[in-house]
Amino acid sequence: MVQQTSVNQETKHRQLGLSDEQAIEMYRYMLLARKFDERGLVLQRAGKINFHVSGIGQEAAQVGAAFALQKEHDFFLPYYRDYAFVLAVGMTTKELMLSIFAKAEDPNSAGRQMPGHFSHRKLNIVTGSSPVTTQVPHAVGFALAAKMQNKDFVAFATLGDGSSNQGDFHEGLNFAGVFKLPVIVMVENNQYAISTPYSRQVASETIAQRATSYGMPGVRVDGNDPLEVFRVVKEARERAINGDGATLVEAVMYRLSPHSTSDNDLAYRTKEEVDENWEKDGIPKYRNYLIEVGIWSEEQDAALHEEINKELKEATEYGDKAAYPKPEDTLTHVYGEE
Amino acid sequence: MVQQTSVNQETKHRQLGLSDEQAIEMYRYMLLARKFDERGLVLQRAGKINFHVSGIGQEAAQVGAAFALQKEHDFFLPYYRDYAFVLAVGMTTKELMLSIFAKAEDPNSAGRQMPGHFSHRKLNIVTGSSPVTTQVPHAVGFALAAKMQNKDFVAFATLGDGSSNQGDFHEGLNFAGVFKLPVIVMVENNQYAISTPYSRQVASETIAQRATSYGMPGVRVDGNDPLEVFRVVKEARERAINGDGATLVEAVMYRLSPHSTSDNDLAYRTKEEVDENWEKDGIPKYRNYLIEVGIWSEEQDAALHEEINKELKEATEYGDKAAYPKPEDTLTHVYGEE
Amino acid sequence: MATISFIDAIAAAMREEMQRDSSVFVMGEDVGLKGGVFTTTKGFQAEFGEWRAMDTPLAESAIAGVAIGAAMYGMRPIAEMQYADFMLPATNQIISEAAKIRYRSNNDWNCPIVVRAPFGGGIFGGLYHSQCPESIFFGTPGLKIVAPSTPYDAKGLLKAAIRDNDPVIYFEHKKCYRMVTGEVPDEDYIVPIGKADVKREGEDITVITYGLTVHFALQAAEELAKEGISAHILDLRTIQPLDEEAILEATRKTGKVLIIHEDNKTGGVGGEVAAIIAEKLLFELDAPIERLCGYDVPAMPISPSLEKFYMLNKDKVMEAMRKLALY
Amino acid sequence: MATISFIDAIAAAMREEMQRDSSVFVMGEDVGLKGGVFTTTKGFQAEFGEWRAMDTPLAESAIAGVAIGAAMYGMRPIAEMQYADFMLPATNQIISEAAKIRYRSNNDWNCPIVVRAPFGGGIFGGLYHSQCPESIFFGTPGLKIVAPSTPYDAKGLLKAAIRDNDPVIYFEHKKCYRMVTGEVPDEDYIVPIGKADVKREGEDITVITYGLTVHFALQAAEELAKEGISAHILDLRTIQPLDEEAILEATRKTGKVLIIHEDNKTGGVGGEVAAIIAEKLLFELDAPIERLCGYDVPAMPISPSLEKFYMLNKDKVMEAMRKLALY
Ligand SMILES: Cc1ncc(C[n+]2csc(CCOP(=O)(O)OP(=O)(O)O)c2C)c(N)n1
Ligand SMILES: Cc1ncc(C[n+]2csc(CCOP(=O)(O)OP(=O)(O)O)c2C)c(N)n1
Ligand SMILES: [Mg+2]
Ligand SMILES: [Mg+2]
Repeated sequence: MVQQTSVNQETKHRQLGLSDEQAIEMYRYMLLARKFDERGLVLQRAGKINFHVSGIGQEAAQVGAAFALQKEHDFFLPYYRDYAFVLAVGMTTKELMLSIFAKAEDPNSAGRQMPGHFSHRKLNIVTGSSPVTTQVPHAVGFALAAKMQNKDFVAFATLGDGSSNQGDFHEGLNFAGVFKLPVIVMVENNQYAISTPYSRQVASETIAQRATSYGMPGVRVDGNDPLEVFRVVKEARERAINGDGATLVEAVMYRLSPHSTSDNDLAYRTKEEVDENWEKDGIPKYRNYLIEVGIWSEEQDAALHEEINKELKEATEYGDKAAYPKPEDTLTHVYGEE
Repeated sequence: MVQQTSVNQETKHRQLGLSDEQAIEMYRYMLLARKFDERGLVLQRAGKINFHVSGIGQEAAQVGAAFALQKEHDFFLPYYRDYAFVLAVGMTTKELMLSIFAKAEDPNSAGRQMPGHFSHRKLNIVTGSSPVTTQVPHAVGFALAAKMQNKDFVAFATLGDGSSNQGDFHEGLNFAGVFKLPVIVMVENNQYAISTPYSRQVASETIAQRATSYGMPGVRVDGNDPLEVFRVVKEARERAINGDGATLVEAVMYRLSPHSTSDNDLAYRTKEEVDENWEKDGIPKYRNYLIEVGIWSEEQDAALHEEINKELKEATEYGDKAAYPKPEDTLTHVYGEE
Repeated sequence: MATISFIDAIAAAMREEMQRDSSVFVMGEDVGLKGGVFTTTKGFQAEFGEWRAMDTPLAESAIAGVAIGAAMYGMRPIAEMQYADFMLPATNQIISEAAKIRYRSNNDWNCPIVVRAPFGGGIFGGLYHSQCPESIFFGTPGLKIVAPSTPYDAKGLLKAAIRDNDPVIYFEHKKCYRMVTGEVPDEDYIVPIGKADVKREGEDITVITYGLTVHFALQAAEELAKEGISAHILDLRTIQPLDEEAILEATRKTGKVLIIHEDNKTGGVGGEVAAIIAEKLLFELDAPIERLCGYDVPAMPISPSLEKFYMLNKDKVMEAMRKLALY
Repeated sequence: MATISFIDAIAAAMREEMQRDSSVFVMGEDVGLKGGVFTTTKGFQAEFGEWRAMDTPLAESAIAGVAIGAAMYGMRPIAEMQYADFMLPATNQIISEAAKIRYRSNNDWNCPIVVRAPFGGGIFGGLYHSQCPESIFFGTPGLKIVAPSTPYDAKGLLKAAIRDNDPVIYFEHKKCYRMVTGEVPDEDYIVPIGKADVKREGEDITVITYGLTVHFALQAAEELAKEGISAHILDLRTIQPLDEEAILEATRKTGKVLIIHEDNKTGGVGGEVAAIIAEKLLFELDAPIERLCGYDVPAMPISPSLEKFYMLNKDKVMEAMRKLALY
């Protein structure tokens, strides 16, 4: 026991300033998001929902980043795969189920938007759209507000590798670079944009190196390692808060699932390639880490799976039973009430 | 004399493969453009034309680049300061005067567009617009056509430093980089975008380094040295023709004149700064070079000034006297004739 | 004559034009290896190679802008926008460039591109996979805009668009892709751009529409015929330039006009059609010019209850037609 | 009451709002150190500092997008587009984002930005410094669009736009900047968005217009009065949402309507206005609904002979008004 503790002293998460509880919490969110997505895919196949886009394979990076930021204080502009991220900053599985069932109670859009278009003002989750990369200038705008009002929050936006080719990526990051604004942009490089592999999509060897165009650091990190992503984003946040400006983070992982439930990925990539990448999946790796450092056990893991299944079952039932918006609500909130 | 010749053997322009005649021709175009712009400014002050945007200070880079390309073979997508460039690839002062007087005979647009919006199909000068940077994807499109049709031309586009912040710069160059297309994009970095200095405009230390985002070489060159720009663009053209893809060139100079005849530049920069930069003007420097290497003399220079004055006087008179478009011509060429 | 689906008609038009003319090629996101997210270009890479069925980076302004450059050189690019909603990043290239290239160069240069844009809702696409953005581009002279409703028109208009020497925006309704089938000649043909088509002859009321709603109008007319109401249905097919002659003739036919489109009402094509009639045939009208269009909300929501409320359908159309007939 | 120019009214509105509310700021190309290419924000940096009169990089999509982000946080950005022609790179941010933020979040977020866009021709600006791009944005619910014609309206509408909780596009006609002067109260006031204004009472014909052409109509009405023709002139002031009540009331007043705008005819705001009248008041009309607008060409050319031919003016307006009166 004494020995046990002394081992913990040197564990990586402790060195990074994460308590054992936090380290376990991170795992919980990663697993919760994974199970949520699996449930979403099942619901779609079962015809209970029309469509699902999952973040399977990207949970580690998303949770690592979320834990490096300040909930309900920083502003978050996630993209459609960020289920693990929004869970980690406070969205509930019940709220997400309401969203994928497109029900009136859904806090993201009251059933107006596709699932994955996150929004939750109380949680500082900023409403997003489908056209990719538009959130990058928005995040820069939040950061500009922080600078103008001397607030100590940062804005954090994510996007995909393909999306880094949009003009808004360039225009937004240059703006942030010129004014040294407190914004962190994390590209979740899952190596595909639907069917188009990185090599046919992005002309630069890495996305991180694009930071040289904007006078800011660009950091490439293993997106399957939540602790590494945590470290990198935490450092970026400190730079931002200290007035040293923006950071571009590239978290590298692999899109383990097809692009969406409408996509057949074997039309453009091999099963072998996908299987190889399952070997690198961050979730079992991180679970093993927790066990190795002695703060987690198979028993606890089984219990957690139980608990998550129960939570998701309840959330699913709630979302399924919840009421649809009233048809006439189509007409509300085009403009604010005078 | 023999000695003289042997000296010439080692002159820089010869080393670069430029004959003495070509070296002198380059000077002629630089001077012709400078005198054209000066004439344009006078005409505007005299109320003969409404507006003029000059390329004063950028002639060296423009002419150096033009001589590295193949007239009537490569495709050119210049921007509004490129008077020296379009003259060097075949536009005449008469045609340019027709343009600044907005006359029917103007080959650029028959008096439809502002001066500086160059177009001349016979000369492979591609019609340009005012919204900056849209020509970059167009140039990439010409280069794509070359690749698809196995043609040995390159597409060459120019733009300003501020314009390199537009999304089209990023999207166009990434496209060229992914497909290794034969295009050369030259940014004429005159250190200002109207009133905004480079430091408040572009977050990267240099524009050349933005090439790293596109997997292509980025070359920074002294834009006041026509021979250096010639060398750099010539190498870029060889790379393009050999299938090695695109190059981003940054030619660094200074915008010696106000942004346009509507601009008072002393509202945002000092006379001292402007005067200092006149010291670096490429035209007298290059004339001295020609004299030093013994292929040019004060007498020849005086004669050339004479000749140019005469040419411009005639061109001005022609442009001034030429007919305006017929009012009803406003309605023609919205669509092609069936 | 073979009976094929709307989407197959689009694919066939592209394939035949690419076989006929080596300067024709298609470019866009996922159009190559995957064959398009709607599989419209499935098999094209195998037949025409990587370059002529080209997967582009995710950058619509570049897709349009590169296509424009290639077109000015002499190629015939078909630039696919994955969804019409995602054309917006390319607006500057389409409106400032493509539309103005011939005019600004006084006919020295031209820009024969086709921009294919899958548009329209009713597919649980939500705000950004359902829009009808034609009103953004409508009213930009220099552009031609078509929106077919049948496989015959889809194939003929796409061939005409590819052969046209000016930029053409080709709006293809996603809901028509597999829902609508029809006969298409085996031999080569085109449907001329700028010509509307009477899809049904009638005496009592005139319906002017385009795209998916043509089918709702035809279905409604079928049923109304049983009630003794005879509807004359004009399918605009081309929304720019509008076929003014056909609009006026269809109006004269009955003196009662209902204009229908899925795009929201305010600022839509229907306003222009009504204005043309109010300017040219005011005194031949026996009823106010009615418009049945999408609601004036930013875009249609995804929740089934909301989408159903937003979308037009046979019943809503029939009700509006009956109301006008009884006026 | 002081008599000031149109451009000074715009500057005064911004200055007073920036003094009143520290969350209001102006950003755009050359608006800071230089004070704007039209000197609209001259002196603002001295008074409000570099951040609140902010020179931005040359990137309109970022100008709009960053403003949107700041507005969602709670700031009140005024994003200046140097010329309305150069709004087009920002179309996606304005239409896909600003217009839809409140709706898509079910009222959880909102986007109180003002996009100022100097528009219109007659200044030898050529194709890209003369356009009236309102038809591109008109018909996007979620956006409000205003286009004042007098210093009073310019100041009052800009203040209303800055205080509005939704995105407002503010079109300011460049030709009005110094040509138009008028009285403006010394005390604070606003002109409500969505309310048109009768600029002249009359009996024989109704003219409905906005922007620069309001002045041509007023000048023409002055002269026509001598011929015994009495014109009723409605200045829309807000083009989205349209003041339908005022349009119908002005129509009832005379039964003869002429709609005038500088933007090209097809797809313009005038079509919608005509359609509203044709739907709501058809049988109160004594003449076809006429429109006098810019020609359907991509944009107005710069050569004096061409620009003069394209631009409306008092005489062209008077002729159209007389023709309608004599109908
Ligand atoms: C502007 C725009 N164009 C096209 C699309 C359609 N689309 C949705 S996701 C996607 C691929 C995105 O790839 P990437 O940025 O790598 O993100 P990933 O899906 O791989 O996480 C595309 C093309 C879109 N949403 N927005
Ligand atoms: C999209 C767009 N926005 C704004 C303008 C107005 N404008 C014309 S030139 C210019 C500055 C361009 O600076 P830079 O790219 O450095 O070229 P330079 O004029 O210095 O040669 C601006 C803002 C424009 N032409 N296009
Ligand atoms: Mg990806
Ligand atoms: Mg510059």
